[in-house]
Amino acid sequence: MNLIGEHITYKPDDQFHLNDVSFNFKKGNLYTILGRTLSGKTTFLKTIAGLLNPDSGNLSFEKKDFSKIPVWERNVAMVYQQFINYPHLNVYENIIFPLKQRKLSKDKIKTDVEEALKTVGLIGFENRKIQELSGGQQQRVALARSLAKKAKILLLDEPLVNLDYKLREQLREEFKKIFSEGMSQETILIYSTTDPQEVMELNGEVIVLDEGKVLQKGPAKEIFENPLNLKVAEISNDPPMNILKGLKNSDNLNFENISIKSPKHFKNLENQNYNFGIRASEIKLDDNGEEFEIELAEISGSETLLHLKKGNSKLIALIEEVMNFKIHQKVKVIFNSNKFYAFNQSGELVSSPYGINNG
Amino acid sequence: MKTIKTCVTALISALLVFSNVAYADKWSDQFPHIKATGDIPGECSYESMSKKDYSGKTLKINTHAVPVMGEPTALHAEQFAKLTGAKVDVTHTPAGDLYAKAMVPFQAGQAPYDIVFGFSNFINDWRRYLAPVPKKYTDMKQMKDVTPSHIGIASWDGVMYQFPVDGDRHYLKYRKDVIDNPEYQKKYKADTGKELKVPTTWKEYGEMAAYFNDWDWDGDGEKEYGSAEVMKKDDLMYAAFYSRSAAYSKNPKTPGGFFFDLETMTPLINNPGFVEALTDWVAATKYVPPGGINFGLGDEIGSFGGGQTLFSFSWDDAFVAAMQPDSPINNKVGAAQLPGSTKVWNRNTNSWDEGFNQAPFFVWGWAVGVAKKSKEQEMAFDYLCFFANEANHQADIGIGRFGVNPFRDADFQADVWTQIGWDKDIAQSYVDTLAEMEKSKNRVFPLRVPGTFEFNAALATAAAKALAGQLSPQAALDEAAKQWNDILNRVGKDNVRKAYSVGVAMEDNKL
Amino acid sequence: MEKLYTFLKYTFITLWTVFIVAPFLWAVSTSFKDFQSVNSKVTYIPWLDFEPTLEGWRVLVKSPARGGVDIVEPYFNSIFVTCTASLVSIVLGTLAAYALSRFTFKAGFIRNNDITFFFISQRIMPPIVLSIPFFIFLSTIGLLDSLLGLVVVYIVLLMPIAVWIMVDFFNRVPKELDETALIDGCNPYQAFYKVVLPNSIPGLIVAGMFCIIFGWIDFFFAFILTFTEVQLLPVKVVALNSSITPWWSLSASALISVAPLIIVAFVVERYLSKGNLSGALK
Amino acid sequence: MNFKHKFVFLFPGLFVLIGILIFPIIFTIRLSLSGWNSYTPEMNFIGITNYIRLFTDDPRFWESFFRLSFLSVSTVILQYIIGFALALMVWKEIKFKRFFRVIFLIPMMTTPVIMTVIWRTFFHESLGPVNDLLGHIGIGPILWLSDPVIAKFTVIIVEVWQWTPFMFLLLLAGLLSLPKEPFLAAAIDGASPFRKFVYVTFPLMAPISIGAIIIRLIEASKIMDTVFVLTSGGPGTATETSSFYIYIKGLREFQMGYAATLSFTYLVIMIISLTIIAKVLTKLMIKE
Repeated sequence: MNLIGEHITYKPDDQFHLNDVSFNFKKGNLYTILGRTLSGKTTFLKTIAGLLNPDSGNLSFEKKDFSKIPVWERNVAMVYQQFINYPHLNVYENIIFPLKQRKLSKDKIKTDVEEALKTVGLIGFENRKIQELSGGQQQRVALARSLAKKAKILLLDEPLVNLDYKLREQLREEFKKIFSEGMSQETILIYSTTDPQEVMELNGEVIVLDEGKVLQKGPAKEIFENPLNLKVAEISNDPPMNILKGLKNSDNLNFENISIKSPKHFKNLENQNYNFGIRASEIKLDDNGEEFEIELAEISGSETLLHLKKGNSKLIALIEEVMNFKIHQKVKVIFNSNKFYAFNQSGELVSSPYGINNG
Repeated sequence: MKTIKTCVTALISALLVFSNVAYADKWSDQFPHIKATGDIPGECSYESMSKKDYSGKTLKINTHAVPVMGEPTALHAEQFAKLTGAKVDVTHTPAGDLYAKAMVPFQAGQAPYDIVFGFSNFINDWRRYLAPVPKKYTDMKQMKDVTPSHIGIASWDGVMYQFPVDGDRHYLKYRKDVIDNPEYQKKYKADTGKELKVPTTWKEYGEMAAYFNDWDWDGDGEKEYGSAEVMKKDDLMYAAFYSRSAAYSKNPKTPGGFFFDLETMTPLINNPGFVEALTDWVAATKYVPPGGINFGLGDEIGSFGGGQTLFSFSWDDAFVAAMQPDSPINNKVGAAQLPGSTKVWNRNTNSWDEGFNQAPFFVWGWAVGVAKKSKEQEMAFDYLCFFANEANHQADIGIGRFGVNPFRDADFQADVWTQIGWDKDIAQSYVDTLAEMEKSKNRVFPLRVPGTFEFNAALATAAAKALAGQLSPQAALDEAAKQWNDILNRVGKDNVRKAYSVGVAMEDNKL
Repeated sequence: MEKLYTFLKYTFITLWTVFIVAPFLWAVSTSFKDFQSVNSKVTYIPWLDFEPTLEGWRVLVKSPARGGVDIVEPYFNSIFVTCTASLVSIVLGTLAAYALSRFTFKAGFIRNNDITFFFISQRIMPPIVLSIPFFIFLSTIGLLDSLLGLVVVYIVLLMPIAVWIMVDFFNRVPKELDETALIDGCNPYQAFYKVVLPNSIPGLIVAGMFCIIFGWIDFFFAFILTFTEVQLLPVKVVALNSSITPWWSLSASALISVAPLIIVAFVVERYLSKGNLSGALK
Repeated sequence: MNFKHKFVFLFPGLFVLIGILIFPIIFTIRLSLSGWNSYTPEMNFIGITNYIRLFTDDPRFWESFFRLSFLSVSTVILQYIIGFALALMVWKEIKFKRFFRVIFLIPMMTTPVIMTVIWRTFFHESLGPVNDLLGHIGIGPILWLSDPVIAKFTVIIVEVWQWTPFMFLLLLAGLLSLPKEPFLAAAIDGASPFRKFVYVTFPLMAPISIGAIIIRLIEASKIMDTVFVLTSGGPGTATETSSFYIYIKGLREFQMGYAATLSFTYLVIMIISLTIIAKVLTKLMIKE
């Protein structure tokens, strides 16, 4: 009773949008698709919805060949990043639209809609016009419409990306609640995003997508702890993981003009050139550290992002407080060497602070 | 009251000189249009038509725009329908499109119209689609009265294709109140040393027009100008050019063609006669009203008829419009033959023949035919015959906007015109002018050959370029002649010669 | 600076308004003139400059036998032909435009853009190119000189406009809207008429307006393809152009023929003012 | 999206159009290879004789074509500039906004063949109001219709009057549908109105501008009624345009075969040049 995709490839105009993607989604689970813009996330969701027909590969749901079933009979629901509602209908009409389409009884429609409205917190807004709502409210309507439908597959395509920061935070919290409490165990929930933090918070099964290819599959924690390669490390971290080319010898890790003591978990690594990775949050200000020059300092929320430079090495450090820096100011930082990753020359993970366990 | 009116009408009518006894009758009660004469007996009179029964049948007519020709067509259609029970549908089309409007369906093998109005020079292109006028009609009394030149224009090689309903020619119109004004005569003599009189040559015409140009000579506070002419490059302007050329190029000593030399089919339009005429015409652009170089016939009529110019020459319309009771120059205009010249080109000797020469141009006029493919030919001819019956004709020619002009011997009588309010001497000069043209032995007839439109359009384009100063007269006419040769080659010299010989025969007084 | 801009703005707008209105004012004045008041000197104001007459207007309803043109029937013919052809063009054009905006077509080297250009290119042809073939075409199918025949021809003239406007419009309607409808259980036809169409009213209004305008002002085809049974307004009015150009009745007819379209202008403006002519979905 | 249903949407319109047009186009091509005229109305086959005539012996057509290019390009440019200016002016709040908007729309709703008669009387050199009014302030008389150079401008004036509303409406509709964000951003940056126009409004309006310009070029190229009624192509041949010339050859002189040749050649040239113009405009106006 699963949604199974096998070797799905979609390649219009000789460009891969999906490249040999396979998956097996189980009911009652949440799957997040993580990838940068244009990585194929939307294509992936649209293929499941039936809006796109893959050029090759199989897609089946509940043991039926899904590709034979047109969109309008698939019983899926989808929420887009651009708050898509029916502008000519009011909130209530928007939500009952799919239900009417399925010719459900009036009573059933009524209870379903009320339930959905309650879930998204739009009770009292039934007669509002869509244009009169804020972006967040519009997205709630879209969500309510999807929920009321009680579809077996619910697709959410970066639903929060077009909202401002605060609303995003707030809605994300609500989503988490809705997903954990409001969803039927019959539903497969697929959520796409570019935001690694969202992936972590939603804490579902993750598929990392890049250029139409699946880079890594697994639980959120696993992706975070053991990104399979540089690409994943980059995609699954915001700010992206710092990558420093360097040489490991028996004791030290040597970068261009920095030398750091090699961490314990590197002890089995051969001494050679690696791409060392370290998260921005593992770089701290410390007067005993290496001196870097500040190229740019960004304050976001309660954090400060420092773009640092030394010689040809560039780094981003995340300071968990708001501080004022001047450009070209010199600061000293230290690296939490216990949190170093090592990727080999072809970019594959060879050592991780959380212990590597892939074959 | 009504009886008094009828009596008065009858009385007036009785005084008229028509050969028929005119009286108000039951027909004029029913059809006020002929109240002046009542019905006049004849094969196509109201009386005769009322005996025909065309009920259930439809007659379709394409005619000119309202009112010129369009209004009488519609009016007589209405009368005809009342008399015979037929349904008559009339469509009105601007002059420039009459040809195409009939030609497109003709060539597609269709006959959407039973009757098509057009110009008499369409005859060569149209005749293969038109039914000849049956003998029954050509033998009628009303046809016997038509002047020979108009029978000639309506016929091709002796077969009549167009039913005569109108007569047309170009002649000179002038402001009598200026030309006959002793003060202006004195002033003109003093200033130029010449007599102010009705111009007999184009040179005199030009001198007077230039003299009376761009100043207020009638004291109305507005400037007046020398001459109003059709100079806009449309379907009529080349007629104005031929009118101006006739005197210089139609040499009675050189028969055998005005437009072409019939023997060699060489275009003659770039010979010195035509060049002289075009040179005159280019000079004329100096004494026309502002924008006069863009005048069409309508502008010419409006300009002269509105009292803006001293001279005008072309169809009757401007004269008749000027003589309407509400016209500002009512009874202030005179008619005369087109001016002549003091020399005429002799293409045989390749030199100018000195001496006065004048040649009237029997420009085309309204013509009408019945489609060969029409299923209602009898009804169609009856309609045309009715259109031109004597009662209708006499009523029509008195109404300026109808555009129906004299073409019967009976029309050339001053009384016809004095009864509608013209001064006697004006009426006399008018009918004399027209009658003299009919008598002339040095006439020019319009070009009626395959490709007439191409020839005329090529000439018009060249003349227009000369008027606009784009080319010199000689260069313009050389260009036109070259194009005429091209057209000749496309159409085939022999085809053109064969057709042209018909017109030349009329010009050479052989028909 | 701001003040100067405002001043220039209002000056420009005023001048343009004068430029637009001037010929109409002239037409209004001229429509009350007669031969006399037109041809002797330039006159402007009735009673002051010239003695007004209603003749120019009367001509339009008089029978030709009385020197008029009787435009009543042609007027309704024009309305019928214009509206019918516009409606059909809009329906067919909108469907085609939707297809061209939403789906991908491939046939040899032909792509969506080429098909769209094919539609639009129909308007490149000068009417004269088409007049004779259309004449023969209509006479073959027996529709010459009929309202239906004109409707057929006008569809060719108008559909390209409808396609052009609507492709442009649909391209600005997010395609996620119809996708959502499909996901919500509509088949493509239902998605089109339940969701896309109700949200395309502004586009349809503009397209409809252009169709009506281009249909209403056509002279050439109406002229070539009709004889006696059917006459359209412009053809009938042009038949006033006799040897004398009757300035007065042509002015009256110009005013009368533009009148119904002014209503269209108001409708369009209303949608513009509501700000949703093309922005409904932004 | 790709469904088999797509054909159901496209085909009715496409096939109706093709169905009605296929005959005329084939007929025109065949006609262009014939010598059909008033005296030999038949589809004889004369090969490419007509085309040879057109390319070797008909300077008047080519002159008319270049004149047409001048007239249509200059009218469209003027219409675009004025239409855009007007649209910008009544875009935002302004007094009597609705009144102006309606007024600005009206000219395009007049029938050219009738309205141009009004223009002819309007510009009548001795009986029209323009020269009369100018005369009062000591100017003129200007030969609006009978001077070879001025007449071209008169044609342009009338065309601009008639069709600027078309541009105006499309551009105004475009302006009204612009997203607000870029303007907010520009306002925050404190951009001057001029910079706002150059860097925000104009780029955003580029796609709709290109569409409007191309369509107007197509329509302006057919300019005929105006020329026909105003000047009949005169004085001389100073205002003759291609379609008017084709009309003369076809329906006046009835050289149907040759007119078809002109038409077909014209069509091919227009399609090629419009395609090029569209490409060039896209390159010039959309920088990506």
